[in-house]
Amino acid sequence: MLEFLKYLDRRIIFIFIFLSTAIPLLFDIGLPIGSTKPVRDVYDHIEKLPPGSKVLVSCDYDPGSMPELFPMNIAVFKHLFDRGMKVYTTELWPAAPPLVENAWRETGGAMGKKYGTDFVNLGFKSGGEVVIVRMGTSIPELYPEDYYGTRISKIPMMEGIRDIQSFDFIMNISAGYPGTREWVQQIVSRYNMDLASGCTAVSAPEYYAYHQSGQILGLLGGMKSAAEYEKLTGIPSENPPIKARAMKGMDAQSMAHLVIVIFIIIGNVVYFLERKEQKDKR
Amino acid sequence: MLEILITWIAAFFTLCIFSFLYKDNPIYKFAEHVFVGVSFGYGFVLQYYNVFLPNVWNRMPWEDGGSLFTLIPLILGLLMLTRIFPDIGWISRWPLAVMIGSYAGLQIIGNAQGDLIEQVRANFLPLWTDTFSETIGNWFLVFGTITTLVFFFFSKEHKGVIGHTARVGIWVLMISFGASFGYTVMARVSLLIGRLQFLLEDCLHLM
Amino acid sequence: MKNVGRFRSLILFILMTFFLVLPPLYAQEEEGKNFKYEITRDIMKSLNESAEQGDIPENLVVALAPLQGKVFINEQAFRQELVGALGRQLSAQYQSRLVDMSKIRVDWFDMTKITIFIILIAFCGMVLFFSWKAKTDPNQFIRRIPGLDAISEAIGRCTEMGKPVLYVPGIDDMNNIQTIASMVILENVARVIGEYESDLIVPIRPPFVVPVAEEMVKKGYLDAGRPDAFKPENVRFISDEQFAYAAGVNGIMLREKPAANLLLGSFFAESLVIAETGVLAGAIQVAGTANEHQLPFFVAACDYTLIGEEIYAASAYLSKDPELVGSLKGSDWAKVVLSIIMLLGVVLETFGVHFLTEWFFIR
Amino acid sequence: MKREIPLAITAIFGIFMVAQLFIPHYLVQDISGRLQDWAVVIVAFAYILGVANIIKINSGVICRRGQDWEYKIVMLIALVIMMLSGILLGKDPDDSLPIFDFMYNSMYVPMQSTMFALLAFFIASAAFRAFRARTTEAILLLVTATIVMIGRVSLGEFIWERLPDITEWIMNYPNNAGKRGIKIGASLGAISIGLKVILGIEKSYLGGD
Repeated sequence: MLEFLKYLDRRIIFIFIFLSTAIPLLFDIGLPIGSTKPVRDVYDHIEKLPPGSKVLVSCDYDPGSMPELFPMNIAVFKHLFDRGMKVYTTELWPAAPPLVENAWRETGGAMGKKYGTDFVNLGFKSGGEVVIVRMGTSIPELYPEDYYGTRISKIPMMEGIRDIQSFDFIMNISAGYPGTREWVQQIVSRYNMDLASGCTAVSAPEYYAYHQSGQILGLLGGMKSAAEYEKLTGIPSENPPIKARAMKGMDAQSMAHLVIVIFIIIGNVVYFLERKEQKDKR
Repeated sequence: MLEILITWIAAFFTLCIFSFLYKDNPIYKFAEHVFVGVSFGYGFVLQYYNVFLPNVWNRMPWEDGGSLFTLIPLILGLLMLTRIFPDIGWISRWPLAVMIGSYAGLQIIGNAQGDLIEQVRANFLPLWTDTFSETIGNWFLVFGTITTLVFFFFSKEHKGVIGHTARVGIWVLMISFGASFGYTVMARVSLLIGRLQFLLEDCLHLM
Repeated sequence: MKNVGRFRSLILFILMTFFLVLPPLYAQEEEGKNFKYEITRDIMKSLNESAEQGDIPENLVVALAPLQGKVFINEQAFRQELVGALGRQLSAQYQSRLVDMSKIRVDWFDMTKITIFIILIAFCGMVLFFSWKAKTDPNQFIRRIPGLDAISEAIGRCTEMGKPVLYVPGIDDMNNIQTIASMVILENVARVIGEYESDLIVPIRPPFVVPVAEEMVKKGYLDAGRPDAFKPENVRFISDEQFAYAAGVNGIMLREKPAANLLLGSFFAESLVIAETGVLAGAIQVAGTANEHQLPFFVAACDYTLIGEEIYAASAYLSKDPELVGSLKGSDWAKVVLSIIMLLGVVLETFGVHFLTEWFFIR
Repeated sequence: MKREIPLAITAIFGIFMVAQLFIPHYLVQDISGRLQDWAVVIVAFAYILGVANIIKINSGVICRRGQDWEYKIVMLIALVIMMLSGILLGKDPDDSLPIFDFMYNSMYVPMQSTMFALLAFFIASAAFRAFRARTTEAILLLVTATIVMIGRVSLGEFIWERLPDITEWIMNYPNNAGKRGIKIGASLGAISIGLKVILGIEKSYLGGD
C-alpha cells in the first residue's frame, strides 16, 4: 500500500481532481458566499462616485485567465453602467480587446447604452510600463484612434480627455505583467489617482500589500471575489440577461480544494511512514 | 449556426489539449502547433491595427497632423528586423537599447515611488491600537518586514543575533509563500472550472 | 583604458548633441505650445483647499470646475475664457493668482517629488560610493548563499556522471532586469562548467536573448581557458509561446537527462511544470526568481531557492568582482537605514506624531 | 560603433525616463513623451520580429525535414491564414472579420484557456509530491497554505464562520510582512541594476564585439 501511494501515478490524482470539479458543477450544493472587505471596498467606492464620472477600465488579461477575470469584467461593467458612469477601456494585453467587446455587448450594449457616449474602447498598445507612463502625459498622442480606427476627435465622450488625470477612477483588471503592479508604480503614487484592482488569485497575495498601504483602494482577487462581486451587483440578472459565471463555480472550487488538501495530507502521511520505516531499518 | 460551429470546434480543441493529461500524443501536438500559429498571427494583426496604423502610418509626415519625427521609430523598428540576418544583426542593438534604456529608467522610478517609499511608509504603524487583532497584526507586520530585510543582508555573515533574526525572517517568508500557494491553487482550479463549465454547459447543455 | 576614455567622450558628445539639437528642432515644430495654460486636477485641488480656508470664494471654484483639463494657448485667451465662464469680472487679485497657478509646467523641479528625489539620490550615491570604495580594497566580504554554493557542487556531480547541466534563464525578454541578472550568472556558470568540462544546455524563449546568452557562454568558456568547448547548438531557441517553451524544456529534461537544473530568471505559470518535471527526472535543482508568486513552487520542488533580491546578488557572489560586491554593500546599508527609519516611524506613530509619515507620503 | 551608440541610446532614454518624473517643464515632458511614443512603436516591432523569427526557424525545420516537421507546416498554415484574414479582409465593426474572429473564438480562446487549466492538475500532483513537512519552514508553508485554501472558499465559511476572518487576517498581516520585505529588497536590487544599465557599467546585454 505504502509503495503504491509513494509511486502513485499522477493520472489517478488527475481523475480525482476532474471528478471533484465536475460533479459539483452538475449538482448544486449551495455553499454560502459571503463578502470580504477588499471586495466591499471596490463596491463602496464605485457606489460613492457621482453618476457621469469618467472611469477608465484597463483590461489587461487574455483568455488564459478568463474564468477568473471575465466574470469580474462583466460585474464591474454592469455596476458602472448601472450607476450611469462613462466607461473608457484600454488593453495592455493583445488578446484582451475581443473579450472586452464581448463584455460590453453583454452589459452596456444590452442595457441600451451607446458606443461613443457611454463607452469607448481605446484598444491595445504594446509596451507595458511605457504605455502607462505615456497615458500620464497625453492620451490623444498615444491613442489617436480607438479600437475601430475612428479618430478620437470624432468620439463625443473623448472631449476633455487629456491625460490620465482626466479620469475620476481607474479600475484595473490584471492577469499579471503588465498589470496592477505597473499601474501602482507608475500612476498611483505619481498622480495620486484612485485605483482598484481585479486580479487573478495568483497575484492577489502580492497586491494585498498595496491594499494595506492604501495604494489601491480595493481588491478583487480571483474567482471567489468575482463571485462576491457578482452577488453585490445583482448578478445573475434577467434584464439584461447576464449569467452568474463565478458564483456557479464556487461549490466546485471548494470541493477541489478539499481534494487537494486531502492529497497533501496523504502525501505527508506516506512521507512520515516512510521515514519511520527507514529509521526502523537502521 | 456559426455559434454552434464555433462551440464544437472549440470543444474539439479543448479535448485535444486535455489529452495531454494522459500523455504527450500527436493530437495534442497538432493542437499545440495550431495554437502557436494562431496566437502569433493574431498578435501580428493586433499590432498592425492598434499600433502600426494609428501610431506610425497615419502619422507619417504626409498625413494630416503627421510629423517628420514619426520616421525615427519606424526606422529604428525596421532596424530591429536586422536580427534575422546574422551578418548585420548587431544593428538591432540600437532599437534594443531603446527598449532597455526606457525600461531601466521606468523601473527605477517605478520601484522607488511605488514599492520602496510607499511600502516603507505603510509600515509606520502604531504598536498600540483599539482592537487586539490589529495590534498583534501591526507587530507582525513591522517586525516581520524588518526580519525579512535582515535575511536579505549580504555583507554580514548570518551568525548570532543577525542569524537568529534572519531565521525568523525565513519563517515569515514561508508563511507568505504558503498564502501565495493557497491562492495559486485557487486560481488554477478556477481555470479548470471555467473549461468544464464550457464543456458541460455550452456544449452538452447539462447544467 | 584608452578605449574606455574614448567611448565615454563619445557618449558625452552624443548626449550633448541630443540636448542641444533636438530641443530647438522640436520647439520649432511645436511653436505656440510654449505658452500653455491649463487648469489641472492639482490646481482644482489646491483651489478647493484655498476655498475651504476662505482664501477665495467658494462659488469661484464651482464655476471653474467645467474648465478643468482645458488647454489655452496663451495668457490672454485663458483670462478671457475665465471671465466668460464666470460671467463677471474677477478681481485682479484672483486673476493673477489663477494664472500663476496654471503655469506649473514651466518649473524645472517638481517640489512634490522631493522625497523620492532625496531617497533615490541617497541610495544611488551609496551604491556608487561603495562600489568605488571596493576598488581600493578588493577583499570584500559577502555572506554564504547556500543555493549558489550548491551550483558548483551540482556541476561537479554532472561531470562525474557525464551528464549535461541545464540552465533556464526565465521566459522574459532582455528588458526585464531579472533576465539581465540571469545573463550575468550564466557567464559565471559557464566559467565553472568550462573548468569542470561538462556540457551546458541553455533553452531560450525570447529571440533577443539568444545572441546575448551565446555571448555569455562563450565568454565564460574563454575565461576558463577552453574556448573550444563552446557548442553553438547548445544555446537553443525553443519557442516564443509560453507553454510550448515549457514543453520543450521538459523534453530536454526527460530526454537528455541533465543532472543539474538551474532555473534562474523571471518565471511565470510554467515554473510549476518545469520544476515538477525536474523532480521526476531526479536532477539537483537550484532555482531563483524575484517573481514572488512563483516562489512557493520553487521552494517546494527545488533543492535550493534564491528568493527575490538574492538573484540580483548572485552575480556579485559568483564573480567575486569587488565592484559588484561593493554595490551590494551599498544596498545593505540602505536596508539598515530604511529599517531604522521604519522603527522611528513606528515609535512616532505609536505616540501620535505624524510628521515623518507625512514626509513619506508622496502622493 | 557597435557598442558606443547603443550605450548612448540607453543612457538618453534612461535619463529622460527618470527626469520626466522630477522635471515638469514642458520641454522635458514633451521630449520624454515623444521618446515614449517611439518606445511603444519599437516594442511592437519586437513582436513582428518574433513572428519573422518563427517563420524563419520553422521553415528551416521543414526544409531539413527535422523533428516534427509535419506539425510545423500546420503551424505556419495557421499563422498565415490568421495574418492574411486579419489584414487583407480589413477591419470593420459592423461586418466583423468572419475568418479572423472565427479562429480567435474557436481556437485561440479554448486552447489558451485549456493550457492554463492543465495547471490545476499539475498543481495537485505537485502538491502531493513536493509539499512534505521536512523542516520547520516547510511546515509553516504547508499549514498556511492549507488554512488559506480552505478559509478562502465557501467551504471554510461552512465549516466555521470565523475562518474567513482568520484567513483575511493572515493575508493582511503575516503575508504582507513577507511580501513587503521582498518588495523592498527587490526594489533596491532593481534600482541598483537599472542605475548600472543607464550609466553603462552593466553592458552584458549588448553581447560581444
